[in-house]
Amino acid sequence: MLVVGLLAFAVSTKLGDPVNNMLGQSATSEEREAMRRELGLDRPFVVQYGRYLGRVTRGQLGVSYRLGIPVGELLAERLPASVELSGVAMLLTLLFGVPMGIYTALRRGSVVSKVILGGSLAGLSVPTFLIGLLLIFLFAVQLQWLPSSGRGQVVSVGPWTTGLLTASGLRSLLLPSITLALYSLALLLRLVRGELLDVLQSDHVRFARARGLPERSIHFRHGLRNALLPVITVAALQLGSLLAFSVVTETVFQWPGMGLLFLQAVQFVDVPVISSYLLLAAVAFVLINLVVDLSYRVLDPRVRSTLGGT
Amino acid sequence: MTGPVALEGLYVALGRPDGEIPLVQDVSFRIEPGRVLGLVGESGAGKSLTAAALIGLVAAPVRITSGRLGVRGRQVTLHDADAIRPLRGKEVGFVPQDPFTSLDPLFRVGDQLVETLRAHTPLDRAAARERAIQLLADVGLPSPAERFEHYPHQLSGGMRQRVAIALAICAGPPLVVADECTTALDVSTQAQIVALLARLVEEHGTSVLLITHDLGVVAELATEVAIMYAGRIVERAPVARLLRAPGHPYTRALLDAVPRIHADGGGALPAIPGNMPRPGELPDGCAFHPRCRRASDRCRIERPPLERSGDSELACWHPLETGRSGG
Amino acid sequence: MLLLEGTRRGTRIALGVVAAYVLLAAGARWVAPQPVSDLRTLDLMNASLPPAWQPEGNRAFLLGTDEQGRDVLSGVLFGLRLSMGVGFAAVALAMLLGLAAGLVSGYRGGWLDALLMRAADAQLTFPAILVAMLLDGVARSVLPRSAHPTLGVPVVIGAIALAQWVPFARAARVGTLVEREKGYVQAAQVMARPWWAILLSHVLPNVMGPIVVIATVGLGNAILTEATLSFLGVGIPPTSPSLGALVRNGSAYLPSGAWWMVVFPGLALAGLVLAVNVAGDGLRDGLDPKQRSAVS
Amino acid sequence: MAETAAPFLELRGLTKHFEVPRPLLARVASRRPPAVVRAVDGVSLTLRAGETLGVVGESGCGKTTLGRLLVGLEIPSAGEIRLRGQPLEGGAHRRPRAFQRRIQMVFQDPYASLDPRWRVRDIITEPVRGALPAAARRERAVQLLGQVGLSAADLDKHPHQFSGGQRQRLAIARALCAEPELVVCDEPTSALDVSVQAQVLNLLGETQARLGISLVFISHDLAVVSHVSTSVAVMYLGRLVEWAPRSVLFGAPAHPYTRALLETIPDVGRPGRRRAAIPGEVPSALTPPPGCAFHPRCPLAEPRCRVERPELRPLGNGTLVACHVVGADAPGGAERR
Repeated sequence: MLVVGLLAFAVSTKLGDPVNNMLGQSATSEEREAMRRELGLDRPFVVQYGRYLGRVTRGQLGVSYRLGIPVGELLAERLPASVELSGVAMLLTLLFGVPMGIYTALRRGSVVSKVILGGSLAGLSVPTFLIGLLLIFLFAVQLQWLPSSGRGQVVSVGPWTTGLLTASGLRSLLLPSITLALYSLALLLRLVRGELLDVLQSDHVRFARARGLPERSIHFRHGLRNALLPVITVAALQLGSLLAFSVVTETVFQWPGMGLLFLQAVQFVDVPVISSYLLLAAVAFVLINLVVDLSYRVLDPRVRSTLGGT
Repeated sequence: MTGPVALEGLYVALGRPDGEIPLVQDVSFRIEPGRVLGLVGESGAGKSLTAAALIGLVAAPVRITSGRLGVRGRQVTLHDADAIRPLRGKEVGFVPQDPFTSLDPLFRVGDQLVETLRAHTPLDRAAARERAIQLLADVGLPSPAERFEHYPHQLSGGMRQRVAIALAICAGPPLVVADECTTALDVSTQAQIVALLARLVEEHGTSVLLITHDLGVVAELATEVAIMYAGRIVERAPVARLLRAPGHPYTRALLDAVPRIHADGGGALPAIPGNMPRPGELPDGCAFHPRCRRASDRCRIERPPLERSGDSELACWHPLETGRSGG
Repeated sequence: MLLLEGTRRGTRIALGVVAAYVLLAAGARWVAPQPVSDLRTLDLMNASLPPAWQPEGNRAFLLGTDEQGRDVLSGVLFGLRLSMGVGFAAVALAMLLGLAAGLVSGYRGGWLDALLMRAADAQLTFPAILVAMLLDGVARSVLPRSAHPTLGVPVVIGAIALAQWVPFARAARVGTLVEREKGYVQAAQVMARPWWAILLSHVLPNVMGPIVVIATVGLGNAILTEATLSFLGVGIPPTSPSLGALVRNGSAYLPSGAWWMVVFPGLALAGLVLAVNVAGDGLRDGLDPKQRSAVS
Repeated sequence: MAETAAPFLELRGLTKHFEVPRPLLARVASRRPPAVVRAVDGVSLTLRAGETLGVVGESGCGKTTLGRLLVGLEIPSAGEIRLRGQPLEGGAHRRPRAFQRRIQMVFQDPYASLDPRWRVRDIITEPVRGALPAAARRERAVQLLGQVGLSAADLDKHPHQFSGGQRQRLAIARALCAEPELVVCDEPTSALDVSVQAQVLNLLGETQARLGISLVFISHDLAVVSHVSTSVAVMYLGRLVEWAPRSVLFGAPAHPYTRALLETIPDVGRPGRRRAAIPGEVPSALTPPPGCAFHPRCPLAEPRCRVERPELRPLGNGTLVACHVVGADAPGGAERR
């Protein structure tokens, strides 16, 4: 965590000169100096890092250069939109990816499998932004069934704003979440298929067949459970890439989430926002990895005993 | 009670677009209850494929072209996958080669036993559990109730092989196929597993097909031996006769090539020159003739049929005199 | 081998398509009807024309024109050149980095291995696009403004390569760990051949199989990443006609029904990546005997 | 010169410990030192020029590690290896080239021991790569192929065109290329069929007799070892338990473990005989029993065996044995089998 913090901080100090961006090229050198002092940018590196860490632990992430709003507030405002988008996309990925992967592994020669596999290859090949644009063109511009941008109507539940409770919010969520899910869906289903095929050829499945266990049990108890172990890791990493691709999706659909915020921050070199976003992403990844480790402990007896025993 | 088990006319081939390459040809045998047939051959002789065929685990592009298994008075055609499936575990038990990879690492060994028991018997969960613990005790696992809870990785190789044997016999199949089931083990563990198999055969009156390349294990466990070479059985005889006075020159050469303990070294080993022909490159006539010292012109042209005399079978134009003492 | 016939044919077609793309892109200067970035040839009269086969189309502009009268087909061809150039360069660089890291860390082991694999883990948790965006941002703010147009492309190449070295390093490392235990490598060690000679003569040739597959898949990803960056407007300077920038540009006119500005560059891109991915799939199946039977 | 007095090969207290890596969490959670496997633990042996030392034991007894220490693939944790009186320190790369050249190895798996992408001519002359011009290497390759019973027609073939036995011949040819004095063979025939095994064993025997090289022959198969060895070392859990001339070891085995091992060998000549099984299994090398490591399985074990580790001691008939019980009262009186 400290390392990630250092990284985020290094980004925040080294990433260009915000003063230039804020004041423009025409500012005088006195004006620049004043600005610099005001932002504390004239102190030595270590002091700045120390202060930075102190601020972060107190939940103060700085003030956006571009918008002049504290980053914490900005993130709190944008976080729900992104979490809902990524969450729904992840749900779609798992809900469709795993069953389709199983189906294509078990019914190898069937036409449906071939169509799914071909489709998944296309899903990996067509860029996310293009899918988004085409969906907008089709459903929003031509058919006018669904909104092309924004979150629609949102409801506040405490500090959280949600679009999941209103019809317009759900309608707005549909296109972006499908767009976001397609790539990881294609990836996951191919992974599930590959792992399952591997496991179904393993010695222990052969032995399970040899002792006459029903095919159902071979496929779903012995096959799937072994196949899902490596899938968990990748699925978790997928959650990370959903976050990354949400930058694209949010841009296409003008979704008021963190991805859009980040993109604008990068374009404007809005350092506090960038470093805070990174910090948040890092925390998310650490949490995800923790969950993966824990689920391995639950699911794999071999891991369980190396940790518990000796 | 269950009667003998018989395999008739097994043919297995590798499918190629340009035709089929025979891998196993015309393999037949019969095993009485409580007897052990050792099926011996070098790698590539087709012995493991024969085992796989008996439980219907031959994977494409290899396929069974024909063959019938007679078990408990029923005849089953082996090239019909749907016909063999119900036999697995119930009529034919299978002991795998490698105990380290053959058990599902994610399930407790007891649960794997319970699952197999419940697939073949009307036992309920509690009764199956009791039976499983008893089976674990039967195969010689100390404190079986405790072992029931263990995952495969917590057991040693020898113990895992015992569990595998318990899994193979739990439904009381009349035929048990053991495919190189001692090869992956150390000699001391090997001896224990062989002793276990011998005891189980005696107690349950099972017919066992013991597939191995190890003539030592055969000598110990088998009542009868069949020698395979290049996809065919070339000799079959009761174990004592075959090991002491084989009729086929290949059997003789194989026996001579086995190193024995010689306190004085024993000089050079009698080796068989050359290698077994690969499938698809079989010579005309007897497949062994290029390596055989007794080969004549006839051996090069005409394949000797497997002919029966008394309680043994032999495929050779110039058999060794039986009665010659071995070793 | 003949069992592969069907797959192999697909793979061959895909490789053919990739080759055609390469030729078109390399020859863009001669094939394209309109030289790019030559403002004199632009005529606002020709702005926003639909494809030639539509009623308002113009035969001179097969795939239509954009809002400034630029020929979409020419834009696509020059865009392909840039996208493929960036893709190939980035993958080559990533492969070089990954191979070096993977071979050395797998063979020597120890702290170097631990360090490199930690770095790879950290890298994996940051998806390619984030890394590329970040690096691009850093580069743009560190470098003087005047250097942006010339340095834009190399920076994007570097960013994508840095985001993609991990799979190469992992595969090379795993392969090296396997090779290290092989008799021929150990025999060479007993002969006291120097470690780099063993790496180059025994290990490298034997780990290249999976590396080639990763490189093809990586090429598809690199092209996608470049397009995505350009689409977002962080990457290649807007003056260069990348496919992503074309789509970005066209997307503004999508609501008014000018679909061709988005669809043609997009299709060109998707077709290219699809062909690359199909080829990669075929190569993988050819290399992995376990998968081989699974395909038929 | 002092070298004339020194044995050809001498091991003094040779030891190799491996630390077992543990997952990070476990390392953080407990402060115990990392677990250590004593793969080879204080082995002392000598070998005379032109003779063969057989090393036998079950899996995990350290025989393979011993071989790897000899050829420099592992670096000893303690003890030393001397070749003609000269200490060989460190791994293969650290040793003086002139010495390391004299040691070669033949590996177990014939399918992994030859680089699938190389041609036979390059494979078998790899030891002189860079030292000889191409023409001379070709000549050497032809000569080597002849020595191992293959022909010059095989020069340009790739390994996949050969059977397991032929590959092992190629591996032997490669080892011979450097004109070694010592060849370490690690289970060179255990992956082969019996008929082919006999060919390879005979080839090794002939080659040794003709060239006068010394062999260290590592195997789990006592019968094979009895065919090729001049003296035999029996290992159990990293330690040498018995070392004797071949005729003595097989004629009058002393250590209870050796005797038990000999009992477990199936005999093709006696169908129907049930071999005696050693009770229990080899304990984990991570937690070897205290005292004599064999005591939990030993029929002769006394209370003393559980606490005190027996050292090697001579029995008088050429045997060195590490056992408290056998021959304790009558030196050299290990009963005949």
